[in-house]
Amino acid sequence: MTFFEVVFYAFSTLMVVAALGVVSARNPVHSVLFLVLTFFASSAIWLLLEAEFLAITLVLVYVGAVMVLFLFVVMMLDINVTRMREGLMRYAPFGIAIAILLIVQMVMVVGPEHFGLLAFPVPESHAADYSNTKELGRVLYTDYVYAFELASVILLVAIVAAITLTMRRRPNTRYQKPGAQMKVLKEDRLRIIKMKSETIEPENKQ
Amino acid sequence: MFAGWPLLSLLVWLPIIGGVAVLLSGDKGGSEGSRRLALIISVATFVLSLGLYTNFDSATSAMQFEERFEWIGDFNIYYHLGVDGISMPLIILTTFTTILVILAGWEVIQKRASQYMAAFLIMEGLMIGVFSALDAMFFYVFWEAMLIPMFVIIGVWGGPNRVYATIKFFIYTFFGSVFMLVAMIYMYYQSGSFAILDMHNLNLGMTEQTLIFFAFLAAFAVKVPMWPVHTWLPDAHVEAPTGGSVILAAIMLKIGGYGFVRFALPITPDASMSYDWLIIAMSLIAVVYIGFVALVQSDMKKLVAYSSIAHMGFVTLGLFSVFQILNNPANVDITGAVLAIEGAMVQMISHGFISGAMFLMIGVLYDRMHSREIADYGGVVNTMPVFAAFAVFFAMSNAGLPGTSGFVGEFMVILAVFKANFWIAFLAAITLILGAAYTLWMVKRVFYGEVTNENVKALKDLNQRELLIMSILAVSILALGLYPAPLVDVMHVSVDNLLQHITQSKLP
Amino acid sequence: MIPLSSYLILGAILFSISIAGIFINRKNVIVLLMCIELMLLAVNINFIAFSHFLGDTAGQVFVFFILTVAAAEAAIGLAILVVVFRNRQTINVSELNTLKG
Amino acid sequence: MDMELIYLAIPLASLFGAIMAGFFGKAIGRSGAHTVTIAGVASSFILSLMAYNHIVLQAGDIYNQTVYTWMVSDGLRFEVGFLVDKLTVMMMCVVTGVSLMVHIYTIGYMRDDPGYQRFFSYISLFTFAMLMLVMSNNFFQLFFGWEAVGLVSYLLIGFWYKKETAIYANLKAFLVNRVGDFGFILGIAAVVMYAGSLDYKEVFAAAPQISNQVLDIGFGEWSVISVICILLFIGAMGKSAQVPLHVWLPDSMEGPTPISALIHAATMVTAGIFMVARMSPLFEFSEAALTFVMIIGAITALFMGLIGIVQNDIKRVVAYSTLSQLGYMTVALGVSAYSAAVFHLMTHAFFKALLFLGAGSVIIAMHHEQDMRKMGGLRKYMPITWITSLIGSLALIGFPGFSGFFSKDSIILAVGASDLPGADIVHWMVLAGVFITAFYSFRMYFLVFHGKERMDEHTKEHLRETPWVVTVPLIALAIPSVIIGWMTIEPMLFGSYFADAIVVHESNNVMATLKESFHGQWAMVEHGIFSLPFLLALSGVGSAWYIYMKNPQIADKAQQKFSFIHTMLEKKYWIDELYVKVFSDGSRVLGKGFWKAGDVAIIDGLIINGSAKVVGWFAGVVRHVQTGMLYHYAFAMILGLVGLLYLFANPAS
Repeated sequence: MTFFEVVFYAFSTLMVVAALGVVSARNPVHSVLFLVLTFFASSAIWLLLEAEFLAITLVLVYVGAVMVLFLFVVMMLDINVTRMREGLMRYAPFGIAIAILLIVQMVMVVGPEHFGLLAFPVPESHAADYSNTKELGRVLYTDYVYAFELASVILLVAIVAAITLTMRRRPNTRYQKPGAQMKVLKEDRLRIIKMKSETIEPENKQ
Repeated sequence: MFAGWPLLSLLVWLPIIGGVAVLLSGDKGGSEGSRRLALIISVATFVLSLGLYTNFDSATSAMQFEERFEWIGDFNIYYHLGVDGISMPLIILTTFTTILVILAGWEVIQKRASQYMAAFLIMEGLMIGVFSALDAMFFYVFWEAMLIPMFVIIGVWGGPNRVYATIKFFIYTFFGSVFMLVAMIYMYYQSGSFAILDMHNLNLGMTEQTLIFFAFLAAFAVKVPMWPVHTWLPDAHVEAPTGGSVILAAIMLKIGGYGFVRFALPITPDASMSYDWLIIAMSLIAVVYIGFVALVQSDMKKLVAYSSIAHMGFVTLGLFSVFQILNNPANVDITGAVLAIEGAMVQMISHGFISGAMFLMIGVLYDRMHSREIADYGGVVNTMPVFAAFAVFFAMSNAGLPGTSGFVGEFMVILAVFKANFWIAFLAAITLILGAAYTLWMVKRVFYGEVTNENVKALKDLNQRELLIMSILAVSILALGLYPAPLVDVMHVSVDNLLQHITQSKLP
Repeated sequence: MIPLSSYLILGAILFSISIAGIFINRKNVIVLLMCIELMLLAVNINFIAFSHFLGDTAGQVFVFFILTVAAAEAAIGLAILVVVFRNRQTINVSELNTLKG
Repeated sequence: MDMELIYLAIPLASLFGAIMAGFFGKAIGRSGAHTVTIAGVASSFILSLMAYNHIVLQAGDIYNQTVYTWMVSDGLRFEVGFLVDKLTVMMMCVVTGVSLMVHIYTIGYMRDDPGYQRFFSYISLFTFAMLMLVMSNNFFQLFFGWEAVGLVSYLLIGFWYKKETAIYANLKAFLVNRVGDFGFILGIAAVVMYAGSLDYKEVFAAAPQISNQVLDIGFGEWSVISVICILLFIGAMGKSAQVPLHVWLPDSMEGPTPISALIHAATMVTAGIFMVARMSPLFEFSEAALTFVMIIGAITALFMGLIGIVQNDIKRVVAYSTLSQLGYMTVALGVSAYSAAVFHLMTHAFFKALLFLGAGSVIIAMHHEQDMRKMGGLRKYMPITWITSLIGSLALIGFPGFSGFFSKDSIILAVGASDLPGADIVHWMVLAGVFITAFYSFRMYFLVFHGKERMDEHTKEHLRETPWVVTVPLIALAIPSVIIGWMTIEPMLFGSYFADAIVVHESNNVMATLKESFHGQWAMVEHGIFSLPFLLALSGVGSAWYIYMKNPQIADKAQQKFSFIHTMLEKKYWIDELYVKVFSDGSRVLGKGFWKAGDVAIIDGLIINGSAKVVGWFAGVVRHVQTGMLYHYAFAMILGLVGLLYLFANPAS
């Protein structure tokens, strides 16, 4: 068993186990943490596949931002965990059966018979000075520049959408309206009335 | 005038862009501005379209004023415009009618006037696009896009039952056009091009031709509309605002006839020949059956709508009788096939004027009384003498009186189909009686007699705007009736060319 | 060496697990979202594996975009979740049936 | 002066008047309207006389030219052009002459009518249309004029548009005419098909060749020329009110009287006669068509005359006499005596216009009372009307020497000389018609001008002769009613007047037979006094006098005794009722049936809304699949995935 294989199988196992954890954990917080673990493992596997940039991105951006967001939401919402788990076991056998059926079928499709070493020999490793980031950047900013721009717009839209969706206007919050405040005139606020001056009669003027 | 201009592009896009501009001008602070803008744009478009006529070379059957740019290169779809003698008059009819429609809606439409005007302008551009597109895909895009403004016009400014009518109209027409799309795509795979002219030269087997023919039939028969797929028309007309009815009757129906000329006949001549009996039968049913149906209508708009169907029956009859005419051994020197097709074309143009006039006429009454029921009227001539004079004139032209344009097409088609078969001509000529019966009976009930009720008594005669519209139409109908030569002269060569395609078997 | 099929099988297993997860956690939207993330990850593994074995960077570019879209989706999904929870005090799928005719 | 310009100016002068009075009626006022239209028609008349002078008297060239090309399609030329030969010139003079008289007469008749200018515009327009019809040199323009006179007739019958009967009558007139036009247009189509042209000259040239062809129209083969002629004659039946398309003419009397005189007696209704005469080169080839024409004519002549006996409306009596006289003309056409038909057309135009205008004059004096039972003894109040009406009546019954005598006797003789199948019976029918004509004409004459004064006191006080604008046309028409037959019989019937307009084949040439026994007008009159028709006419007059003057009870007794016949005649053989029931109601029932059963029930109800309902129902069923449960959808997707994978995993299957 080569080093590669060791690494691959170790992380694969870790990944599958973690994934199982995601779907089976009782507490959503645990699920998220298992998910993070899955991502870590997969990033290791991506490293094996010489996709360094994406592996690092996955950890830095995805785990660092998106998963934290998940964690944040899960912890923020007060979820009734016990009610959520109701009926879990009832569907579990069914789900597992489906999963196994799928795995069997997919293995039949993508197994070594069609995608083994004979069909797809392992490519030569790149030289040490090969930069996956550079390579990816090159195509990303040339061939896929429009798609790239679009992706950025999608992200922007996602930001805007997330903010508008969750923003809540509280009725009793007080805001400053500088424009309105500047435009206020004296007449709007102050009413000058003429009246006879009230004089206090000296009661006992002696 | 306008020689060397990209006239067709201008004609398509000026109204569309203008329509958007009118839309943007909005109704805030009165609609007067947007109305004026719409009128200016429509008049400008009309003037431009006259350039088509003056610069037209009636000696060639080739497409003229062609413009061709790549649009979707991967599928060989081109932005390809051009006209021949068949489509050019229809474009002028479109631009002409749009002016009238805009004038007709001038003060009648108060609700969202700018949107109303914009819808008609956009519609105009799209319809011109349909008539001038030489790329099947491009044609299809205009064809479908055209439904949208019409949908909006009926749906927003229509009568009480407008939703039913709109949906019916939309689904009917949409249903038909899907088959056409399939046929077009099939032909694209066969010829590798969406150019209509390439499709004309395509050799197709009998099975393919039959299928394509019926696909086209589904699309165009609904538009024309032919019996038995005509029932959307009366509903749509009844619910549509006056302007919508006018455009619907005057131009949209012609698109069906135009489709037969441009696609069905030249592309599938052999299938057309073997199924011409079907079309002829449907046309004759339209003429006779619908004539009887029109007779008993109590709603004026419905009556005119049914009469439109009957008149359009002449168009399809003329177009599809050519095979029988050509195959009749009794014909020797003058075959009559050209006469039939030109008759059909003239009938289309003339019906554009006449049905427009009839609907505008009903619109004038409807604006005043808010009723389309014949029974609510009676003795209108007493209070609206000028209007009644126009009405009788238009009614007479609807009945096909010589000297009006309504006569020209009917006469030509009857003369031509007699060469096909005595009985076809016999049934077609019944329209002479039925057309007069339903139109003049309506005139009698609406206009003649003593004033029947207080509402009629309070009617005001035409105002200046209405008088202008009516006069323009009356003059056009009369002019075409007294001197149709300028119209048919531009068609001759194109019709000859069409006949060449029709008579040539496309079987491989 | 590790053949391509191993990576694909790994992806398949991951994918199946997430499907099973959808079945098992059919009430909890948040776990459902996580399962979707897992599915995308499975797909990504396949993409990267193919990219590596075919020597075509396009696969990685695709993964890049999938990550982007997944992030956006997660953000919006969670935002919706927060709003739903705020309004209904629950994220139980079987109770979110207002749209059912 | 260039003849072409004159020919062009003849119809256009009338048109100009019509346009001026029609569009600028308000501006030019009442007197302006009648001045301009009368000027127009008068110049048409004078120019027609010039044309007559040119063509007939100076034996000028026949004019046959195209004025402008309406359209050319498929090599077929649709043209507007004039053919001015002796037949045309005669018609032009008759049309413009009678029209001029009617124009003048109208000034008096319509004096108080609010639609004065409109009326003048219409009758001028009519003159134009009629001139276009008679001057045409091709079928296309013929049809043009044909329909145009129909239009004006429609407008004029419905001139008093408030009158329910009038607007009923005008619709009826137009529709019945349209039935005729239906045949006519098919006839033209047949001409185009077999002759390949619309031009008279070319069509006539092709006639011999057409006559050999046959046409299969489903039931047996027909000779093409017979089909063409019968179809064309159906058009003539509509316009000239021949049985069974006669029903519109009596009703058309709802229009103003000048119109009845001009359109429904003198000119328009004779268009059919003129047309058949014009088409003689075609009709001559078809014995079947000629027989058909003759029989239709005879039926009209006899049976329509009978109805005239029981009418009490003064105008209707004249209307039925018109129908009957048109029948005579048609009979003449049928026996190939085209010239006699046209000759009778001309004389009839004058004396029938005279009779109508006389009736109109009576109506004016009687304050628009038309019932003869309320008249009587008008002779002393209205001497001019009386004497001119007497002249008209005498002309109508064919009193020897009067114009009607020459024309009608010629027709009867021609029928007698014909050897068409059925000519014998027809001969007896037209002879019977003579008696009937005399009877009802003089019944009317006696009832109106003689006997007791049966009008009420008020009317009686105001009874006086009508103004000069009315009487002058009466006198002007009375003169030709007397003399024109005498003057023109020789050239028209037996001379070469129609030599180049009318073609008669040798075998059918009854006029040639007649010519042998014709020895001048005097001889004819002398012979006429002792002939059967005159005796019949005389006995008709005598019985009218006896029954209605001498012994009025007989009329009532006869009415009671033969009540069935009386009702039958009064109801006009129930033909109107039949038409209303069968065609009018029938088509409405048919229309309703088509609409309700076809459009509404089957197409809309069953197919359109039915399919919509099926879609709705199906959707309603399928809807239950859409549970709204996310995991159900996910499950469905996964099932799909499994299925797909199965296909992938077993690519062989």
